[in-house]
Amino acid sequence: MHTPSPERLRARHLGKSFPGVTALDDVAFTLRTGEIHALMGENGAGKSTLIKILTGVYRAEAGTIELEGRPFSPASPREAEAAGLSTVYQEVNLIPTLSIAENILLGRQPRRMGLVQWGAMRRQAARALERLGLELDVRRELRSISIALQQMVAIARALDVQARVLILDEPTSSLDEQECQALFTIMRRLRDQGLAMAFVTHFLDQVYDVSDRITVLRNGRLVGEFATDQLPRLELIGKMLGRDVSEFAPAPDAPPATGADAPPARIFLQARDLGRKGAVQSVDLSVRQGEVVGLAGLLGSGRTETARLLFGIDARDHGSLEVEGQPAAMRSPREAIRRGLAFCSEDRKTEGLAPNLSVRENLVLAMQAGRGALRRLPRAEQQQVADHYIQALHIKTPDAETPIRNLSGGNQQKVLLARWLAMQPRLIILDEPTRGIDVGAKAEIEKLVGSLRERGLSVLFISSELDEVLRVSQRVVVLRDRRKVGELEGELDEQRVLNLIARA
Amino acid sequence: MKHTSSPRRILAAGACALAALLLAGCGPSSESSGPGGQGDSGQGKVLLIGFAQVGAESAWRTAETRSIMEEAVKRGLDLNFADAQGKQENQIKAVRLFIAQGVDAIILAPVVETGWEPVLQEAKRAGIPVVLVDRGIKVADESLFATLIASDFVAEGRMAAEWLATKTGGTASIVELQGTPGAAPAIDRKKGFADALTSGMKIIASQSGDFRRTGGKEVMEALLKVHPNLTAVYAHNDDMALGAIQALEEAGKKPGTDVLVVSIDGVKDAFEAMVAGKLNGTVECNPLLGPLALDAVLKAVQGETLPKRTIVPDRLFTMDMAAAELPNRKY
Amino acid sequence: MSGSTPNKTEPAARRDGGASVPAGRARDAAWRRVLWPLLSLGVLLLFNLFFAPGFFHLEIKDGHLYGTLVDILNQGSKTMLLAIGMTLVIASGGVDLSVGSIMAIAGAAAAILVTQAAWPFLLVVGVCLALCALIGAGNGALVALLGMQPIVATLILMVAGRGVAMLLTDGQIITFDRPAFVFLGNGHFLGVPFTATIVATVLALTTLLTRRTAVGLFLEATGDNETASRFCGVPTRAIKVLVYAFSGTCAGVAGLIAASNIKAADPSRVGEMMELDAIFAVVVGGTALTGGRFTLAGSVIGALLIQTLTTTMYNLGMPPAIAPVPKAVVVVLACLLQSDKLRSGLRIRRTRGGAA
Amino acid sequence: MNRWLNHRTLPLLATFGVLVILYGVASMRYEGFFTGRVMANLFADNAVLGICAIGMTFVILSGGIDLSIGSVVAFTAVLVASLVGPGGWHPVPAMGLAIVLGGLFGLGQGWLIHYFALPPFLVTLGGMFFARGMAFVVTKESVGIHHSFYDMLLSMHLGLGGRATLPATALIFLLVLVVAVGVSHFTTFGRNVYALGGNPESARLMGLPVAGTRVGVYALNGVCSALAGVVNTLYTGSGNPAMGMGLELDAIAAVVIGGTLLAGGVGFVEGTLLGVLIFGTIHSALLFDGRLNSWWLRIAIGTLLLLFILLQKEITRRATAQARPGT
Repeated sequence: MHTPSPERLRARHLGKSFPGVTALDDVAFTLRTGEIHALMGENGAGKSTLIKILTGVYRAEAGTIELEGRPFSPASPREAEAAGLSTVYQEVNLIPTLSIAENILLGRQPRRMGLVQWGAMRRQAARALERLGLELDVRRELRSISIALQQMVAIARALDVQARVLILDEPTSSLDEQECQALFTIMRRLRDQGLAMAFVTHFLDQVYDVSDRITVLRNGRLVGEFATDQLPRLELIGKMLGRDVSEFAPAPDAPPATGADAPPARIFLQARDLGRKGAVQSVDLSVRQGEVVGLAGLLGSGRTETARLLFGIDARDHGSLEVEGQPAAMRSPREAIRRGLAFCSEDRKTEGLAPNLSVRENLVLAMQAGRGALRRLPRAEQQQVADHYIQALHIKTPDAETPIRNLSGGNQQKVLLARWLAMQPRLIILDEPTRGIDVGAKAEIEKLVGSLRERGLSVLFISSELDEVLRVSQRVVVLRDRRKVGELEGELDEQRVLNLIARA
Repeated sequence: MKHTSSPRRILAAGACALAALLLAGCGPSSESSGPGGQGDSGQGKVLLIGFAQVGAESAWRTAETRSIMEEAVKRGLDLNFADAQGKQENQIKAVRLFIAQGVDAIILAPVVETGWEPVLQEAKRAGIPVVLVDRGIKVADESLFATLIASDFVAEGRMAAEWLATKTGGTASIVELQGTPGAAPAIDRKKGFADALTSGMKIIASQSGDFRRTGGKEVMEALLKVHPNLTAVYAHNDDMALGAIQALEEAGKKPGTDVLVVSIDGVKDAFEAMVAGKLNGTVECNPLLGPLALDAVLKAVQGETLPKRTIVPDRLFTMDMAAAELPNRKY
Repeated sequence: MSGSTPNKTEPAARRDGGASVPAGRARDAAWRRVLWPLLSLGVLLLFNLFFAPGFFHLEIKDGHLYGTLVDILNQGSKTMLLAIGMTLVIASGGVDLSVGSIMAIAGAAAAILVTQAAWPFLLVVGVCLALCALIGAGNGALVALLGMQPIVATLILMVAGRGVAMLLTDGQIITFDRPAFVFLGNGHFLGVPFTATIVATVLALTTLLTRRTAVGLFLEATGDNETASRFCGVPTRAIKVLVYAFSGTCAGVAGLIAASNIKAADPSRVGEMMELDAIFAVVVGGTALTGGRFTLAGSVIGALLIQTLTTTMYNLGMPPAIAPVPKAVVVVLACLLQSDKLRSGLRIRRTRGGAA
Repeated sequence: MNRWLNHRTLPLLATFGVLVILYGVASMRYEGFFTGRVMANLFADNAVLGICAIGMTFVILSGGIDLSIGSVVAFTAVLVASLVGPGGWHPVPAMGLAIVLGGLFGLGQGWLIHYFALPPFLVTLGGMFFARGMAFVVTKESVGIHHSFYDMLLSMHLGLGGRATLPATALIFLLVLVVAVGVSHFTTFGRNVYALGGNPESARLMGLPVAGTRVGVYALNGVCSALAGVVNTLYTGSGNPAMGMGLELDAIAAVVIGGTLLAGGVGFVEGTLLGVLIFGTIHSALLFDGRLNSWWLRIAIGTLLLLFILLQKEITRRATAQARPGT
């Protein structure tokens, strides 16, 4: 990027505050023609607010925006889109009950004499997906495909408009490596065609992989704008966290705490030939006391489905399950909880949060359910538990009575973790515990897993990020096509796992 | 929610089996009494009569239904009963279905006075005579129905007012308890009453008690606070009057003496209240139309021409007549 | 509105305030939910103060209070009871249309038992309420176990239940004069109608049962996110069956009162359209139809609002046919009052969302 | 996944199956039930309910609810009747005015719901009271209509052979149905309704005209209700301010039986037709039987509704279980 290309989007002196919080203060942001521009910052840095102003969800209280030299202040996402600015959001913001084709073309369906042409629409949608290298039956309902695919559909939708500016708000948070690369290929192609893209992500690798420039925000203020190739990784992290680089060293890959020579702990949970029609074919799995077992595999390999069987959400068709040597029917989550299991779902929104209830209530819910309806946890004790975990897990919330929907994703995740930790479970199943949360919170959660293990807790760790699985686990069970294909212990490295996954 | 447990499945399966059974069980117990087909016109053919009733909203209505049904059984007729739950739409639907079913005659107790021409024309085209009971209808073409057997609601209201005028000597502060807004008896009874009032008689408040006892009581309770000086209560039916009597008593008044109470219908409970000295009078509106109605039906089926209207004479019963009449009350 | 000063909230600093601050906030929030219905009621009472002379007049008659306000309390008791039961059902994310029919069944069953069996009255009450609870639990089973949509599941009983009640009485109005039964709806206790005592007792018991046990938390969690609650081990199905059974019981009590009021069971007409009044009371009272958070006090205030409105119209001599119009106006005004609340709620949500 | 048999159309097919079973059993029980005439009657007699239910389908699909329809039907019916009868208007402008007013009424409700973020249940409950009151303001008693134009419309029949004929009311119902199916599948408005009901927040972020769609749905429902009111004047030749009480609950039931989820976003107008027909068939079968008194009739309607809804669920469940391995 020697000669800066012309500016396509230019925001100056943006300010926005909400009762009690200044979300943006004198922030500038520039997007140039044909670039991928990473927008970086910790949670609460103001990225979301900035994006929502650009896309017309909020209105700025101060400052100006120009799109291709003309003043631009969209009153709604519709106006923004009409002016040439499209957005892909972190949480898939599509209509789960409609078909893929409609989701791509809703609002601009091909029409003849005012009537929607379904055939033409399906073809156009299929073409839009083809551009992303995807082949899907576009008639399928959106909710019947994985979240990753849904995200691709969202991208296809955003690209289908003749967009001048594309904003990608954490589009990769639920994509696996292969899918990410497919997306990046597309992004590069679009860049070469002159599209201006703003890219928000928590993955540093991806920033360095694909972006040309970086804008860093912190606490609602602009830290600076940098060329990617001139900003070393550590420096970037330092700028995001507002710390000196020297005090922040990369986390060493902690070796497994229990040496190979120590006597193996007792097996807590043992599953044999676990399966359910349409979900899991056959999985053997054991977790020892104080052991972190990783569950690796591509999306759709049956990781979450296995967890659901273990936790009694779905009933298994075949196979056996033993907890501490006792056969367990696992007919309901209640039974699982009674047997000392806990399950932190990957889908915070629909399976985790009670959004309108307070942090405290969300936190004590499982604990209270364990005690039963009649033995109510006294209010003071609830408060104590809530305060304890808010402090212990560094949950950022004004107080324990705030509705949990007002918290950021990372903090919501911590509350859900705390919900289960408060139960003092023997085994906790963490399904994608770090999805959609920032670097700092991610590291905290990884650290937490380690400390749980030291306290003798067993953990079943599920994540799409292989390096993360390898970092925290002592043993990794690899799934492919809804069955177990291998198990690795001791020397864990990425190549061995990938080999197992890839072995046809 | 793909989580299905077995008790749920068993329940569902059992329900399905029951569904088939119940629908099958709805049929006639003996095949012979089923609705006859069009073909057999033999001597022994049992006449099939369709009866489209308003609903079962009051004791009066139930008595009417029972009277007609019992009379049909007595005469060996087959009666298909349809309850419209107070809705004209349902009643028209029922009449049309009777026509489709090929009944020999239809008895109709219309919900309202208008809106019958299209469906009665169909009946006429199909050659099915229609006998109207308990209230008239407004049609341009009187040949659409065979006969009408009914009370005159306006006359009932007038009768109540006239009695009240003589009893009070022509001065009264009256609280009127109306029936359901829009219902024909409510409209007519209000009109007849208002027509026959003398200059000294004033309706100081008029509210709807919805033909219900609860309604009569609650409205009366409220009105007593605003108009503590009332001298008479006129209710469009007995149920509301009975409710109002309770409210009067609870307010420390003596219904029947402090406050005169007059109503319409003449149900058994009203007679009991009269015997107890709480209700001063009720205009009988006779629901036992069965014999009259089925007489008319049989004549109409045979093609006899009937008088267009048979007005069932209504009588006013007063307190002093109540004790003698009470044992005769069937409803 | 008050928190518009742009002070940046530092969680750590805030937490130093101690545990009492958040607890106070929770109470504040509960209070705020009740504020709007209370305000609507206040406005309506104020209107009556100026336009309806004698509305606030109270006197002692036969050793008990007598006046329009007492009537409102007495006549509104049925709606209040229904609203209490309905609140819990709505909090669970459902709705119960069958309450009117259950009232009819309760009244009919009680009248029959009282007139034809020589059972002690308390036993009659017990049997009737148990029956209503059972019927309600049936609703709950359809919703929770068979996964039927609540509106349909309860609509079925709404249609069939009235038939059952009429079947019991053979379509007749059954009158009775058992003193104990008559006292239920007409008696006085400590100078106020006994019905008010019943409502107060039910309200207190329900509040106690939901807030002193974990039932309230489970219920709000179930209504807010059923899946998440189930995953936490909350017995969501049992909770749902329970709230429908409870709503049935409340409707049963209301049905007994309705019968007692007129010393007769009128199965064909009692409780008609009252389900809508009850739902209205709950929603105006600040419990969202989408489920989750609930406030019992708000619902009771909402029910009083409806009754006050009805009585006001009687007093003003409003022609009955046109009476629905002012009712509509009040409904919409009450809505608009709530809307402000919603919007300020929205503003707060945006703030936090934006800061994230 | 099969084009015609997927988990979106399955409930529809199950509902159709239930209708067939129901009608079949009734035909076997009652002579004369399996005739074109009875079937044609189903359409003619349920035209008012059907048109209302179609409007309601859109409202429910959008995630809302409308309790005002019964009252709006009554209001428009008495308005037309009063204008044509005592007012001396020609029916066509009277009907036009009624439909415009119905639309405006719905528009007003939609506006309140959308711009003030009010719960639809409450706003339309207010609308229900208001329209009922206004109906009684127009006239306190039912008004007959006598006009040559009405006679002309009433004499219009589409013969289906035999004694089965479809009168004007049924024809209007079928026309509304066809238009509604078209609107729901082939217009952007229709698809936006689904999107709005599926996820309102996403619909907004996708740049769909959320305000227009939501207000439009209530306006459309207002028009449908007004049209149902007009059809009712045809059906009865009169207008009655007390008619249509509880019609909204029947309409909601028909929509839901037809497989539309009250949560919004899922369902079909075609399903609503099936729901209306199931509702109508149960009523007709019980009328044909004619042996039940008032209370047994209510019990039977409730029980049959329950059993056939359970049957529908069971069929859906089994079919889903069978279809799954194939996907």
